[in-house]
Amino acid sequence: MASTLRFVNGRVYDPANNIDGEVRDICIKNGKVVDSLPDDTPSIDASGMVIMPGGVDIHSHIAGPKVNLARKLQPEDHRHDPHPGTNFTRSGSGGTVPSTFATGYRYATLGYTTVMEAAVTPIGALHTVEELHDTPVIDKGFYLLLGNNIYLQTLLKEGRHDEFKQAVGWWINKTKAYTAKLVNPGGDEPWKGKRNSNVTDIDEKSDLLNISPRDVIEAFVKTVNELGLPHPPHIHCNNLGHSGNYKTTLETMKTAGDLRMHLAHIQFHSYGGEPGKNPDSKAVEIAEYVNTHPNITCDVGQVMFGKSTIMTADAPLAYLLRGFKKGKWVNADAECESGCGILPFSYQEHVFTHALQWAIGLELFLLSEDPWRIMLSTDHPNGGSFMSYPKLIRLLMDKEFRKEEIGKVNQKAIAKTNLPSLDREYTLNEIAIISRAAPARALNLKHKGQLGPGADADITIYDDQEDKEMMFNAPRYVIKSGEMVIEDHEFRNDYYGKILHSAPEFDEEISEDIRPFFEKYYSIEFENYGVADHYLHEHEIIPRVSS
Amino acid sequence: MAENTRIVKNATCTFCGCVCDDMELTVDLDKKVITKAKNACVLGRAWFAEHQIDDRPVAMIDGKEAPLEEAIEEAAQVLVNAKFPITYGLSDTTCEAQKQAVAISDIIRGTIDTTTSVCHGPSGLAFQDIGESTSTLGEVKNRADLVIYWGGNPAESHPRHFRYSVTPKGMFIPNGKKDRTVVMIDVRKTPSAPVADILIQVKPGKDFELLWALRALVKGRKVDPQIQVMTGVPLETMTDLVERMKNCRFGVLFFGMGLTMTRGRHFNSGALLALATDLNEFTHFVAKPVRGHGNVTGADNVVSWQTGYPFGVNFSRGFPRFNPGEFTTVDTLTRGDADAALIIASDPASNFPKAAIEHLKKIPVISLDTKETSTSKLSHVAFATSTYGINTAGTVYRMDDVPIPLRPAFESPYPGDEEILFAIKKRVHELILSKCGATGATGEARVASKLML
Amino acid sequence: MSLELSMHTRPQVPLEAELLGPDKTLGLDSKAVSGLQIQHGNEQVTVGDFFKVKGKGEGAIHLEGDLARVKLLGSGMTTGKLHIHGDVGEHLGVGMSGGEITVDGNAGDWVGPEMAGGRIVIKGNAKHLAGSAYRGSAAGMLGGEIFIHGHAKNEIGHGMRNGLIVIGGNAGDFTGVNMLAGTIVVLGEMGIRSGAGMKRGSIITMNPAEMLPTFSYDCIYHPVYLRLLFRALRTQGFNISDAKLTGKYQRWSGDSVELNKGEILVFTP
Amino acid sequence: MTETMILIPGRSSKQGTSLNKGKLKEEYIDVTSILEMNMDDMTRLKLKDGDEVRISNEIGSAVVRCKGRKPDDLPSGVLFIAYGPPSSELMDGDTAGSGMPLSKHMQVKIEKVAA
Repeated sequence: MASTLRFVNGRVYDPANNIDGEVRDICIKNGKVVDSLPDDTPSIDASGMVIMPGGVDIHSHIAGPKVNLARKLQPEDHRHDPHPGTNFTRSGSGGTVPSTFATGYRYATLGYTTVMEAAVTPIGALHTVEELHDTPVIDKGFYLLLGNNIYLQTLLKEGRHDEFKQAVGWWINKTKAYTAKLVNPGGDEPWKGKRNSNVTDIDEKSDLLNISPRDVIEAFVKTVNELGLPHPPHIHCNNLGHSGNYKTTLETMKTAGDLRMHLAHIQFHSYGGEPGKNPDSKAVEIAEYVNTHPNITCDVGQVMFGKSTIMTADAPLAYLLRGFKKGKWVNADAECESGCGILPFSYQEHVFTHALQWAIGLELFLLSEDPWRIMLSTDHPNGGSFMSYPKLIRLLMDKEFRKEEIGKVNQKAIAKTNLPSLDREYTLNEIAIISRAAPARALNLKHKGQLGPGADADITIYDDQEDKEMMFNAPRYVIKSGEMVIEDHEFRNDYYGKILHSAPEFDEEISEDIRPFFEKYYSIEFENYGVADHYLHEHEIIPRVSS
Repeated sequence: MAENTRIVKNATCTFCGCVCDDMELTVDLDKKVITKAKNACVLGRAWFAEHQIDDRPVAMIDGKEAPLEEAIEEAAQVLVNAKFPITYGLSDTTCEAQKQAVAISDIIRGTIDTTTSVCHGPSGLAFQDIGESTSTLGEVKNRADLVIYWGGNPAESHPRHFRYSVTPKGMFIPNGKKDRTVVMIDVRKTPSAPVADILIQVKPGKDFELLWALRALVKGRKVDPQIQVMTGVPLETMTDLVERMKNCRFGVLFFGMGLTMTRGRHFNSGALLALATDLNEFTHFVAKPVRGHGNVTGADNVVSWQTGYPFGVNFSRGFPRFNPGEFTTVDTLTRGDADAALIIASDPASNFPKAAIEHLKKIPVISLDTKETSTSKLSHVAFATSTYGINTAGTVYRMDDVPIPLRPAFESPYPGDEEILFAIKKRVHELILSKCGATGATGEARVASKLML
Repeated sequence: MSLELSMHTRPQVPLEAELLGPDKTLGLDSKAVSGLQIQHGNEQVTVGDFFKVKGKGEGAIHLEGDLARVKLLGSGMTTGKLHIHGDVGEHLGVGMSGGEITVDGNAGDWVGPEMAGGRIVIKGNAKHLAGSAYRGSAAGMLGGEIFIHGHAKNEIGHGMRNGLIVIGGNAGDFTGVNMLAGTIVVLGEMGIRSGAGMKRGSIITMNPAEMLPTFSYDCIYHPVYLRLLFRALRTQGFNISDAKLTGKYQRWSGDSVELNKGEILVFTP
Repeated sequence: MTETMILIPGRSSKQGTSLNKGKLKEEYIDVTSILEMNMDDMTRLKLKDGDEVRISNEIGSAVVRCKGRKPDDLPSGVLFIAYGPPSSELMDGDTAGSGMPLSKHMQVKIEKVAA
């Protein structure tokens, strides 16, 4: 194991430290970036190369019950994309939902070293942790689905706001989660209990609990900020995918006031038009709001053409999509906590809606003024596989290429957008922001997404190439926690990263309030619920942040 | 009460797929025996009472006692030298042990399959065709007002299954069983029948036809009254059932091996999954296979997340390939493809088709089991292991994919499956590396530390 | 001169030989063919380890010996002729798009799965899943012809999208299950549940068949195209009497749980 | 007298409990060799509880003891046995590309074994 490494003559992009393409040395010792190393330390020449912090994916679906169902569902998707093992790395299979080993190794081959799983039911947290352990190279964490939690909603209905806060703290601790995730808040109950219906308005009160999605969102924004979780509530708004949903998205953002809020895959929430009819683009309106509200961060959820897998806690949405082709479909209800829908999907250039979605994603990237608050994601594998990130980066960096690609898709859809008029090209520095520095900052991962002294030595080194897709597809070196995992494009080492989680303070008494509810309505024992400490192995608690 | 007694609360019974985790075990630590298992069913009580410490050698080679290290070396040599080694079993062990078994198969480029293939494997294939509308058992408890069992006999195979589905009071089922309609569909009147409000007896082997007719009725298509001659079920009974299914608030279809093991196999399961899917046009409807042995669901999950496929996975080419009928154990044995076998916590020699058992007798078999079995008796290398959930900690998955941690009751002098499989894995990896001439720090240094997985 | 391979060593475990096809050996001499890598269980071996190779790759290849353990022959074949003088193992001609494979003996499971064109002729029996989709895929055979002169077993043409499958003997259960289109002819008897889940396409049989409750009887008639089809099949060596050539057929349509645009034609003497 | 019937091997709780003692123990072997049969069928075949019968098909055969069940519980022509060595003897190894042998619903011939 190399405990020291030095790269010389590389061009460094480290936006968090205001380093924009300077040629400088990067020194690594015991897993961290250091100022300097003794002169006799051997060096690796990185001339003609670009050095960036390891990539950080703020929103991806890589582990847990729904991911595994999606894996099992699609042997046909794995079959044509095997992932062979080596003498020291495990084999696996690819496709849109790769096996755990393939997921870790493939993220690494793109230079990513930290990935957050974006939606986990509390009852499935243990399963998720088990899978994350088998996901090599990357550090990882997960967001906990709490937005349709019946116990928490009951507290809201009863106006017990302090208990609500303690209970959120309890759940995050109990499951070793990173932050709270809301998916279509209020939508589960009509789905499960009212013949597969859904909530359609942010102010629609539920029959059962007499609270609206807005009540839920407001409570979480406040509570998560008070608890000081490192990442604000991560929100998948109501009405995902529906025409006219941009109004819901704007209302959701307004609910935050000036508190922190992260909107997931905002592309899917930026549609104009009448419900039930063809959508048009409201990227301008959404980008405008984000631009002027520094408390809001978001990731795009770009759609990329080709095979994808829809997997979401938004069960009514998955069922709606299933209606188009009537192909295989999974629904999986988790008791008292969440719904879930899964189906294979494919985005096609000639289809109006798909082309529009693709264009809106690009518009959002290009219209956003602050790259620190709009992050690169495809909502893997919903909008497309994370393996398409290099192509997406080229679309952002290369307007000629973008123009060619725009020419290949449904022109009626393009006509509904401003995309052809947007000439902006992302710089390497901006790419370094949206794919590493910004997500690390939004996650309050102070040692990641940057290369200053003391930072985690998670580093990616690319050959500088004209074709940015080629460049980002195959880093020459990937270093994880100071270990050379990829050298000269080949795996040299296996490595298993750690689990990143929060441990907010809360009043233990709350568990005695939760217990009777649990014993009445859950099907496992209270003591056997959650993720016990010994399941964590390598892990790191991300400290509380003050709001 | 014996002097040295321990009470283990919230312990988990790993006998059947219900994986009930509300056991209260009374353990006599001197005698190393569980004297009482509160809350356990008849199967669970036997499971806890009978798993005492046997007096058997920890390892045997060709029927003779052997030191553990020697047996591990022999097992590793057999596996590394085989060209088509198969790994099978894994339902009665922890996920931790299952991970080791998949790793071994990956390293030796063998084939891994679990008891799923002869249990709900066909439902797994059906899942890959149709998908599945499903839920955790708690949601059934809280919401299901129509509960249908098809081709299964839970009263005998999963005696406490009804505590999730029939008897409990739930959030929207305040009066328990009174608020539910229970339907039992089977070829015979089983001991489960008394629980049912409606009993439908279908002619043996005609489940698919009945399911298909129900699907047609749900979709509003006409069905010839002659259907009664074919299935033994009158058309009026079917239309009545269809109306109940469409009009319930939350319906559930549980199904057993009366579908998967009979003519039609995966298409029977598929027809049922499709029926549940169809019903979602009208109301919320879910389906769930009533899975068998303790942690067979864990095996499905572990093999899926590590390879992408749930069972019947082959690594000959250095990556996973899936093909039931080709890489499943009954087939690799019946065809005579396998040239060595690693059998973990299962006993194919006592319940496989005769032709498969005959081949098993011809090849070197390595077995891990808590008891002496027909398989351990014909093994070249036989390891005696401790019992999961009773002696060994770890994780198991309930039939609805909910993971549950184990709380062992007392220590066993025998090692757990995970421990032995880990030792075999470590050794096969060393042997493979030396076989292909790989040297250098990277590979070998990692063997010990990071191939822990 | 064609390429001739005769097996000199019986494989102990399955041999996977997807490189053995007339197109992939085109232009190779016997030495080069002997050196091609194939998979014996988990080991890479060469063709020469198991076969004596004579001749040159000029578009035709003959294989001899007990090939029941040899899988994936003629994979992805695009052109030429592959003749197997004996039995053959699983996955024969997987995904082939052209050329012709002939097997004098019996074949294993998965004959011509997901094939798109060309022809496979089995003179003996085949097993399960001829012309089918692999698990999880919706579409099986996309085109081409599979002629099995003996019997075949379950799931013939599972998910078939186009093409022709003819079984001279009996078929197992679920013939044409989930088929999207295409034609399956069974000259012997069919098992049960034929056409389950079919959307379009035709299944033609010469013997009475048990129909699923989701198939409905339409009429009895003589479909003209059958005469053309059967004449062509006679030239392929299938024994079809004049009565069947010119006779009447019951038409059943289904599957009503799907599109209901498929048909099962049953010869009515 | 020989008849063709349908054999349905399955699980029983007695088999489940005895399995914990060990599959090589007498109790398990005993439980897995009792054939349940429709009483009317038994009368017709001149069988009484405990009589030995041979069940066989093209795969193999096994000798088991029969036990009557009420016609309501077990239809005529259907036999039930708990999984075990006798059912293995009759099981075909062909899985039809599924991995699953036909383990229930086997056509078998049944005949009384002369005492």
